[in-house]
Amino acid sequence: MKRTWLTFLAAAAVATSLLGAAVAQEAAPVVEEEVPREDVPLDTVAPAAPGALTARDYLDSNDAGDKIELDWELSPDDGAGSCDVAGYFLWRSRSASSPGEIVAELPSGQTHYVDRNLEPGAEYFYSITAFDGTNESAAVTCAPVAGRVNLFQTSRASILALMLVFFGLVLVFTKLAERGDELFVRRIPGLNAIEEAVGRATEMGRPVLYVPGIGEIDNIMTIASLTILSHVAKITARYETPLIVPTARAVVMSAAEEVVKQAYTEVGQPDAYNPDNIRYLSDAQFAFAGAVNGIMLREKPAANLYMGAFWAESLLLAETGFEAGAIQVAGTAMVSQLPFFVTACDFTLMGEELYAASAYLSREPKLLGGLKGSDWMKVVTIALVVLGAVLNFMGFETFVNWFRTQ
Amino acid sequence: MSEGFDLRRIDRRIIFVLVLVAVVWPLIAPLRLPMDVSPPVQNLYNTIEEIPAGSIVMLAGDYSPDTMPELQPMTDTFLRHAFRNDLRVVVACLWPASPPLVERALLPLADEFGKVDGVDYVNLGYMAGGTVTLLGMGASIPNTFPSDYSGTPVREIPLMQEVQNFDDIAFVMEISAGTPGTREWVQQVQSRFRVALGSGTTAVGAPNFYPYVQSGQLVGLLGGLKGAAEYETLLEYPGLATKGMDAQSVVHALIVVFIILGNVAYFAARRKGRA
Amino acid sequence: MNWLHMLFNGPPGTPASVVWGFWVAAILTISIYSFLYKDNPLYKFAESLFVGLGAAYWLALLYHETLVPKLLHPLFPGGSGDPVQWIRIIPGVLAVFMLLRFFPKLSWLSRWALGFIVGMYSAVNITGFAQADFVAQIYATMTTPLNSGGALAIILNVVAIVGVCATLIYFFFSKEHKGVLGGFARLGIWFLMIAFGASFGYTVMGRVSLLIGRMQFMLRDWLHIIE
Amino acid sequence: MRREIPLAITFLVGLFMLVDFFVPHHSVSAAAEEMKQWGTIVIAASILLGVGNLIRVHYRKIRRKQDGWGYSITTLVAMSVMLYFGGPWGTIAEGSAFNWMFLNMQVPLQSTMFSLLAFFIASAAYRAFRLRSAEAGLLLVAAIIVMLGRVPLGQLLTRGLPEKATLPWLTETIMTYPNMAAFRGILMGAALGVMAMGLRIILGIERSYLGGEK
Repeated sequence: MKRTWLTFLAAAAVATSLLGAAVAQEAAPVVEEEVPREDVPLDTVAPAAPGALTARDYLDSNDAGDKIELDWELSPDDGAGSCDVAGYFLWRSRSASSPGEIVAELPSGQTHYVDRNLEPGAEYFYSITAFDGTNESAAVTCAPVAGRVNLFQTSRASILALMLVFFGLVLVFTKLAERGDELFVRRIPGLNAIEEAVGRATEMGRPVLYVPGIGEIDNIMTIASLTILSHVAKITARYETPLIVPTARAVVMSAAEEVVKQAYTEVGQPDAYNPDNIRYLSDAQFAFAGAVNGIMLREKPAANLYMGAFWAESLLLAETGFEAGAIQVAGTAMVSQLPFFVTACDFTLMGEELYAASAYLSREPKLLGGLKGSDWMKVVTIALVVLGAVLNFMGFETFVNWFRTQ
Repeated sequence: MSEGFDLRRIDRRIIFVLVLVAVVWPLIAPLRLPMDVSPPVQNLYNTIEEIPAGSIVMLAGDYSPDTMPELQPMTDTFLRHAFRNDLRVVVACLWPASPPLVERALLPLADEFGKVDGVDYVNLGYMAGGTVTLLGMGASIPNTFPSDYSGTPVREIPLMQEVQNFDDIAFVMEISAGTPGTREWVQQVQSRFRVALGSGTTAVGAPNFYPYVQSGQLVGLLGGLKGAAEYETLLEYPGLATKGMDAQSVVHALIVVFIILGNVAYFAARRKGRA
Repeated sequence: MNWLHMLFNGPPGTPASVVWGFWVAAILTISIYSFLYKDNPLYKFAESLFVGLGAAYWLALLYHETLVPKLLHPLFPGGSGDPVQWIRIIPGVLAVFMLLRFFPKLSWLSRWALGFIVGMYSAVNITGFAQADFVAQIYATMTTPLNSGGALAIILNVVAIVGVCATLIYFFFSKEHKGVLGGFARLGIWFLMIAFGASFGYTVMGRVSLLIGRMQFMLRDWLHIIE
Repeated sequence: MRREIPLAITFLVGLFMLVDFFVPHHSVSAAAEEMKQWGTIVIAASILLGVGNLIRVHYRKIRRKQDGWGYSITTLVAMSVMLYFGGPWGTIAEGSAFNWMFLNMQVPLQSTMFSLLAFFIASAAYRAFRLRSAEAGLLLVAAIIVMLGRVPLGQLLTRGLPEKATLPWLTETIMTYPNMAAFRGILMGAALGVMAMGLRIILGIERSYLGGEK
């Protein structure tokens, strides 16, 4: 099943690159028509017509073919001659026989315009006139032109290629993990810190406090946190140390109940499970923080573990825990809260370490696959960055420019 | 823990009172400290200065009342800048609380500069959907926002006749307090539709966006109240942000002192405990 | 006397509703600050008020700004002369499905709507992150200028490139952090710490600014003590 | 079938949106545009769902007379009053009663709530932010430089020094180089995480969002 997918993705990669290369040829500019210049003397008459008009497909092989780029030469009376050009009218038509409608009024001195939102691939006839406020010059026309309809955004080829490489890595590693291969993930130091903290709480005969953040149940940090909670619950169950889990979301509370109950059952201590210790406190951020702080002061846990999605309440929790003298271990991918955890806790799992810890503990194939895939993609990234920087320094820009997406 | 008088045991309410004094005192008796301008703010200002008069720019309001003190001065100053340079402004919001907040800045400034609703500016209001809304705007702004904040259909608004999608927008100023915000605008609009994008964010978000500044994905960045104050300085129109800078300075100094004192007390106590 | 008059009537020409508004806002502000002394019923009252107002506000905005122009008007244009956009029946049905979550027997239908949104968001996120946060960052790092701008600028730019790589190595989990790899990981953590320090400083700045904003309101709009 | 159809919808919509990113052809973009408009509608419904849930939670709390049920009454009454002014029959424009409630009640409540953090951060600065390791030390030093360098005070403190020794210059340098580099690393790592998650969702490997029951 997965192999079919990989083949499909690889084939898609090859096909799209070929297609992209084929479509990416630039449209040739349309040859302009010479229009005889009429020298017109004074202000009762129209200004001289502008010079040659060129129309071509907008030089971007990535658009839908709905843009035409137009260039013209200034009328001899624009900024010189009788100096009376107020601007230009650009006309557009679907047939050669009529001038069609004015699509733009352009100020004097301008020689360039991109006409947009056209029907992709349709043929258009353009003409331009100069006007002085009352009189309009003769029209200058050019050959019909059509936008080129593109099938692939060539500037996004590098994105597609790197995406497919990465997806391939993720799927291969997921497959390997499903097959039961040993995929090495280094042990995250934070896990040792968690175990030490729980150990110390046991020695002191005081409870362990585990806060799974205030994220909803669909937040991936909350999900990672529940995996770690299961690990912690197994240790506390073995040591028969009370485990208090305050939650800010009703759904997270029921999930935490399940997780802890199952962990206690797995290590053969189902009777030690105390449902009263899994608590729903409040949905409101500060009310929740206040209530957790209350638990810290009253029940004096010796180890405080904060794992999951935290916002501004991180500070309140870590401060009170520090004051109470508990060992504190935190883990979150909320970057703006990490500084507070780092300075107020004994150990902090930062960013991806939280997910890595949960993959390490659960050995779930989809998590491991993602983790290993990301890992090797990082190696690819570093190699590309170093190579690109060196080549760029030496002046070889072709390679680097392939990664330019706009 | 040691017995007797302990520096670490002071009631936090004493700290609260000190903070309050540090904020209120410079507000009542301003110190008028000097103001420098950082490069990301200067770049933003220069970019807007170079936009030809008459162009259409967009103000994306993605914030709510909680971050108003930081972001409202940015909204104010950007609108003043745009109106001063005769730019026409389209306002679009992904956060429900933004339209009335932007409106509060928009209406007095429009009066001051004699700008007409629907001709020189339009407030398209709020649209649910976040990132998906941004993509919808990339295809068609009028289809994504079929009516403005007050319910007028876009086809009856003269300014909107010139706006189809981001090709018609010379510059987007994103005032951002979180998600959806600057990151989503960079990902879905700047990257995909190549619009010049500037961002005014809360201080909490600002450090995250420096990679976008270095890469040029953002032409400039206003970070927090200081960023707003610098922008006000460049526009020579000091407002609430500039007036808040003295208090900001004093409180920062106070917090630095707290960190140092706290650590000194901590290590002194630890040394005593070890001996 | 003059000040007292201002306090209850505002500066000359201020409508009464505005002055009353300031008073309500000031009282609510003080209620929230009472939490600093300790948690109390006044704070809890203000907090529950906030939750209710927030929900009502969101509902009203969703209705007026999204559902009317995007769904109700296209389907029931009434006398406006616009044609009926029959195709909007599809999202209309999905929206109804979404709300069926409230009815246990039919809640499985809400998964159709959920599947639609989740699929759309996932794809949009994949391409958005891949382009702006991945490939564009690779490109920007590669093109960091290394041969212009003077010695200091070049050194700092090299530092930046090394920093990006070291941070990526710190978050590499497939090998033990030993030897050269360990050295780079160590370097990575220094970069992370400096960045978190910057983030710390900025966060402090942001929180303080919010307090300044409230105090500006209290002292200026309500009490008329400052300009 | 109750799971297969949603998974199929996710797969098809996701794939189509991916194609839309790479293929500029108008036949794709026209359909994709309408689908994005549908997206905003369905998302609006999902927010409606969230607000509905909130009402249900408070209603239950009141019915069961749980702790603090009086506050739930406040919540529901406040909501009803505001909806009375701003519902389908009301108006939300500048100058309306709805707008007055927003500006004078919701705005001060929300902004004051978060300004409490200034006090908490000061207290934590004194009581909990410790140089517990070399890393935490580096963090705090960088924090102090940025805190001083980002306000006018920093400029005053190092006035007269050469430009490259002033706090504002040092701050901007920290922000632009080491800070930028670390955040770029985090950004790329996070991007990979999001992409892997998106792939799993579109392929139906990750289906926890559909909920547990069959």
